[in-house]
Amino acid sequence: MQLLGLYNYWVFVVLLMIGFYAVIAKSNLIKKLIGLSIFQAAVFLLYISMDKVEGGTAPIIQAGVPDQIYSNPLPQVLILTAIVVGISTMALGLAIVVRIKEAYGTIEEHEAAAMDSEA
Amino acid sequence: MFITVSIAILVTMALAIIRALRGPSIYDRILAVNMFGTKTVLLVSVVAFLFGRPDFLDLALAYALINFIGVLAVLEFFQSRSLRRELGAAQQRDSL
Amino acid sequence: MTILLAVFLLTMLVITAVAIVRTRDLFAAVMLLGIFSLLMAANFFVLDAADVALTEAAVGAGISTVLFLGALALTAARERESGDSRWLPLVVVVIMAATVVYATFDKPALGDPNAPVHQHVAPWYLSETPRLIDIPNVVTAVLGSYRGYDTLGEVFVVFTAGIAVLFLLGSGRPGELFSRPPDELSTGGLKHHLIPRVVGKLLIPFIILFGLYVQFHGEYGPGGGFQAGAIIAAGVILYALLEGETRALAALPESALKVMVIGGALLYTLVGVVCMLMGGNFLDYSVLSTNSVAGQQLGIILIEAGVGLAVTGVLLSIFHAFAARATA
Amino acid sequence: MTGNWQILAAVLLPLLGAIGIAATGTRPNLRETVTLATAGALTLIVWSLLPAVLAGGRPTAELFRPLADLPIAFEVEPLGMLFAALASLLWIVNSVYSIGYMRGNQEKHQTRFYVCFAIALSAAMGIAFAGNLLTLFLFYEVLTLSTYPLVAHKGDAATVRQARVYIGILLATSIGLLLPAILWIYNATGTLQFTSGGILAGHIDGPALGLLLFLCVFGVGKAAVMPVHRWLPAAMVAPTPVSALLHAVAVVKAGVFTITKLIIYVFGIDYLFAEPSAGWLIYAAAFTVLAASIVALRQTNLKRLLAYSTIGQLSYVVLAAAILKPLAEVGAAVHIVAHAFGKITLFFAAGAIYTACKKTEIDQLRGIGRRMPWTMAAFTIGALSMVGVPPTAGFVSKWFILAGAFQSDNFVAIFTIILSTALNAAYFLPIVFRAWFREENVAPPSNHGEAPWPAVLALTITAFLTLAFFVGNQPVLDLELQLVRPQP
Amino acid sequence: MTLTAQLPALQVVLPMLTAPLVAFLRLPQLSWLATTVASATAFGIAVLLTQAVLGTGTLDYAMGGWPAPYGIALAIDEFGALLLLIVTGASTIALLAGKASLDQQIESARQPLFYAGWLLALAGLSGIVMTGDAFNIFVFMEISSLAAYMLVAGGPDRRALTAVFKYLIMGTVGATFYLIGIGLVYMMTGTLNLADMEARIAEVADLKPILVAAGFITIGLALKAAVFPLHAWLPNAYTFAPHAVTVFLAACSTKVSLYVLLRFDFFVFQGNLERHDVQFAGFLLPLALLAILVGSLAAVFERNLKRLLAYSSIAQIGYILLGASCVSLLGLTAGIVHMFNHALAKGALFLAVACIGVRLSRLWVDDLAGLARQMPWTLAAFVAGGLSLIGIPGTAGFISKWYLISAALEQGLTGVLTIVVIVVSSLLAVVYIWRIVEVAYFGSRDAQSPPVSEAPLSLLLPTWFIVIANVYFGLVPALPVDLASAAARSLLGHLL
Repeated sequence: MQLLGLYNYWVFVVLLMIGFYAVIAKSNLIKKLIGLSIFQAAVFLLYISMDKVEGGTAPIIQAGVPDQIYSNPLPQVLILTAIVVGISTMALGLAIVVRIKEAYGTIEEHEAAAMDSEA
Repeated sequence: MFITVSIAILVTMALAIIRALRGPSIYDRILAVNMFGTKTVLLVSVVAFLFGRPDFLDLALAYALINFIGVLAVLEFFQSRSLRRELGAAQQRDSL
Repeated sequence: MTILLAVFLLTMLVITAVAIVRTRDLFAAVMLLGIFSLLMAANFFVLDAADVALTEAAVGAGISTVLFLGALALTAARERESGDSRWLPLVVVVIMAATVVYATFDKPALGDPNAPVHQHVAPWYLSETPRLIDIPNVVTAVLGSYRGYDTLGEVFVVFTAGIAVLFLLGSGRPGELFSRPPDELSTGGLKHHLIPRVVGKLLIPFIILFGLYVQFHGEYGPGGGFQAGAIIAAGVILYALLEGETRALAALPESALKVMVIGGALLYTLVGVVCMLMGGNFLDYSVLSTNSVAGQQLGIILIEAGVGLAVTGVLLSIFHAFAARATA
Repeated sequence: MTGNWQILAAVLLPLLGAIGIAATGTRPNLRETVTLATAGALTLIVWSLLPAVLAGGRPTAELFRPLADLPIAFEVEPLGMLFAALASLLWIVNSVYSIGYMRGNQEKHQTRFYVCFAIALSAAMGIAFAGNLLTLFLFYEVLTLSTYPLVAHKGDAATVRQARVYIGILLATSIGLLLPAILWIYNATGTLQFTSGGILAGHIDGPALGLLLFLCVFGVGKAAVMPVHRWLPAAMVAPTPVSALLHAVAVVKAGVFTITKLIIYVFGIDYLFAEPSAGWLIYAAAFTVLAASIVALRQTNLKRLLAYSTIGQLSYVVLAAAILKPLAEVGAAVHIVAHAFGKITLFFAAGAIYTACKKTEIDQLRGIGRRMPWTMAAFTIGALSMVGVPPTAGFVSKWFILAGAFQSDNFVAIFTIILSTALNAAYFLPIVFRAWFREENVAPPSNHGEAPWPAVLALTITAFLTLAFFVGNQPVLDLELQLVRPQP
Repeated sequence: MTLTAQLPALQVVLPMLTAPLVAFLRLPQLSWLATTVASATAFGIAVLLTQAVLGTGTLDYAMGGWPAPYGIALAIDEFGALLLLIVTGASTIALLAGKASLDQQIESARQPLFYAGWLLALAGLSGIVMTGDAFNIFVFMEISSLAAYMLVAGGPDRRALTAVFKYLIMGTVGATFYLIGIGLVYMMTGTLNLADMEARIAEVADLKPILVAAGFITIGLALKAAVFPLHAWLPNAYTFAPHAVTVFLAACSTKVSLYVLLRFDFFVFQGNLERHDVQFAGFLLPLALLAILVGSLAAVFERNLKRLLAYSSIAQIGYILLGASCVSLLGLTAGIVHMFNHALAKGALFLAVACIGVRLSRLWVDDLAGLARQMPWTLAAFVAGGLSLIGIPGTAGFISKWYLISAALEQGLTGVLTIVVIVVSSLLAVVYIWRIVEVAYFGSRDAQSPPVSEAPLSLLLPTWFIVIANVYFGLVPALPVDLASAAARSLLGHLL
């Protein structure tokens, strides 16, 4: 059970690494951004895994159930904010990719770099 | 009972994912995504009952709506892309 | 049961993520990313994070997919074959993974009620909220009041992104936010497809209504300004998909979007400033009313409204900026 | 800004002058008037400090206090007084000469030239009056930077290359060696204040002291102790007035002045004398004296010959300081003056020749004495002073240095002085002989006479000073004997 | 509540409040004016806050009136005050000077959005500096980063886009690393307030997650601060950004990340992790030395003026880290003072570049040939800034180098190595600055190229203001030195 209890963290690590690999290894700019969003999603998982209490329920207080255990609300608040930050970054990143495509005619990083070194 | 249902849903979700991963045609994928969305809605509803918080059916509703919009967006993307291709081809013909 | 669900969902998450990275078809990758988000959201739900699950679904599966598709339409749908570097990144990734796994061995297991996170700060929120603010959804209380300054920051992150996207993709003409697409494309949409059109248009009022419900029910159930903003924005986006850009912009024109963005951001900030003028600290809603609990509730409703307005406005502006950008 | 107003005025006045010069740049006559007026006023102010210092006073002033215990502050002591008095006086003469030279050669960028000159003088005043090592270092760098445009004046590729050598060596040595040395001293002693008897005693000793001395001597690149002398011949691409004032007076003298000051006020003569690891300095100086003289022997270009002669003469000062005996220190101070008068005369003469007939090579000088008698007479006096023949200034200083060397029975020094005197004679006297007693071998481009009158006037004055110093050196001696006399 | 007590909140809220109003203005001129006024007011608030901090010590402010571990608290100490002065000052000067340059480089219709982004960057950076909450730092870091990406992307060259994409990727990875680190610390302590964290880590028995968290936070922030070898995003981002943006960002953005880095390593981890100071120094000292050498060398061989200065910035970040990695009072003082002084020196240099950029379209070193005759004031300002960068006495740069070398002297044998590196890099700085000076003053201008006139007065005045500040703070450095030594003292609280 102990090992299974840490499964969340390991998945977090694996997702983090898959995302990070895509960010640093891929040449396609959109693919990099996709990797980045997986990378960020992994962190969301890390936080949300913390909030769970065995036998608890979502932290919305139920009237008339005095002994209810509630999960931790704070990581949820943080991740709400982080999700918003993530989508904002993504939108800006995509806008830049669109502009790069218009300016260079490609969205492959190495091709754009090659065009600049010629110029 | 809820547990049996949710396990059945999980199995269908797995099947949907396999179809989405393997393709082969783009329509297979779109259909798989749509189906996966539907299954998620079901899962959420069942789990809400399982946890004894039926008021979370709100979420299921939201998922269903979002899923619908997502699929329509994909379709629109396809249509405008083929439209654009046709336009491009037409322009090429004109210029010839 | 929770563990079983979690293990299954997490395993599927990993499989999906690998598939996303491996496929060279960007279009397929974006669709798989949608599945990834839904899986993630379901997982959040299983882990008792209802608010986050709602947000992840609305943002990850909804808005994010739409934006990626918009960008793909303007760029390319396939990844080129070459150009990736393989070995060095792999080594970096493996070293990092080893480091993080090293850290996990001392972590408290999932759901452990004795974990430090459940001992400090959070119990205070759970026990004091009924007395201090008296709304059932503690997440909303923390978001709106205890950490209201973070949420203000969050609104401004979205706002910044909106400004930045408009700066990069906007029309560049004075007084006009979006570029106008050529006629052949703008009349498009799914106008000529009867079934989606009829069904979709029927749904739109319900989507908006549901968004308003999420907005104002945020104190009692999962939801709040951000989720509502995303859902309402999705509703308007649906209209744009069905009827085309031009008509969507006619229905909810630029000026309205501007009012929403400015109004939302200002509403939030000004609530804070009014608190200052009334003798409290910034965002100290207790002073808004003679009764401090009522003041808190009023403050949270107001700032949630601000969040909802601003998020709807910004997300729609971003969507239009992508959708309306002419592709020559 | 507090303290003695004359000190502050001496440092700031040339800067004001520079602004004035820049403002009047479009009207040459007015501009030159400003230069001369500034130089005159500066001399008056500096010399007005003299009585107080002669009476044993030590006026002080403070400009800023950037670091808690390290102010930018000034203190006038005999050595600095001498240097300042000399530099300010010669600035007037040099300005007169510059007017003749710059106009005679129709040089470009004359305003920049005069502005930089004035800034350099301000820096020289700062060096002279510096009350601590940090202040000295600050003005030392200002001097380096402000003279770069003067050296690179011509602006063609070759000149810029040479000027790069000039600034490169000076900045590199000062930042690379002198600055760490200063930090070391500060770290060891907690002060950088110039103090009679030195500040290092009891803080740094043994081989470390020798190393520190090494950092200081070679860090002060302006003193041109070999092997950091390369900048001096390189700087000869500058117009002659620059070479004259800066490379016979201000820059190089700032170098040897700094070394002397470091030895007297930071290391302490007696402390250094007792430390065997510091003994290498005298050999380095002796080597430089002899090597520079030998190199000078082989020069065919007049200004380059003068440059190497300067290197040798500078090391006399270092040598004298390194003897570490009271009389030798006085000799070092006196030699700063004596060499200044003599060498500036020589440079003026070289410049006058160039202005009159564009001759730069020694070989071309045959018979020139007959065309330019004033110039060559002055040149002869300067050359004799370099060799150390009475009745010139050079004799006085050599006398004191020799006396100091005998005081400590330092035979290396004695031998070096005697041998180098012979070498000096060997490279200067043939020129004088050729100029007066040989027939012209190359036809001059024009049937020229003397250079423009301001130039001739200037070199006459300095030649006169060279002679006058032989008899009228008492005030200088009075001043400098205070260095070795215990403070009242 | 008096107005003074509310100042900490106003510092951030004011630019935030102005941003939406500016964003959709019709008149570019008006948006510039509003932005500048807001920025200048923010600077005024920063001055008042500094006075208050000097008078009464650390200022605390409870956001929403909630007490510290439950709500978000602002905490401004001497270190923060110094950074606030740098951030708001740099923004104001860059705006005042940048008008002419920005009018050239940004289409007028896009200017209102641009200025709104500028205000958000300002708000974000000051928000990071003031907050005492770990997650709040993340939120404001993202505001400032997103705004900074946008500002950089405004550059006229298409390479600005690829540069900003790299900046975005590396910046987001850095921020996410930071978020992971915070998550791990939160997991072990249950709190997000920095002061509270410090107290509670002491009670944590098993420190492995904390150690890994410290690593993630340090690396994440090092990425944001462009610490060698994580600096890859910086040169091109600075090179292709609009000139005024370069002035603003080069003066403060990386320093704010370093500030957070120092606060974490010294406040939160130092007292709790065994031998953390040794590990910190052992990890950062080599990086700092390499940064100094590699940055300076790259600058020596670089031919693009702005990229040359950008590489020099990488070396200067090394100096700041070098001071910090001494883990001594003198060393930290040196590092912190250098934050201030480098902002002054680089500010002056990039302002001079902006002056040149108004008149020349290409900014390669060779293009400056003979420019000193046409633009004497600009080039004189450049020389003065360069001298400060080199560290000539009498300029601000000297003060920090002095403290840095004094700090190194305390370190014994490694100190000697450090001094050698500092001296060598100062000489390299002489080389790369001098190369430009020489070309500008003694090169001759291409006969075909059109005549160039001196930069407009609106640009020259702020430039010279900063040049004079360089000299002033070189001669009377009491303010930054006092703030820095007080900051160093509180950072070292546990080790003194």
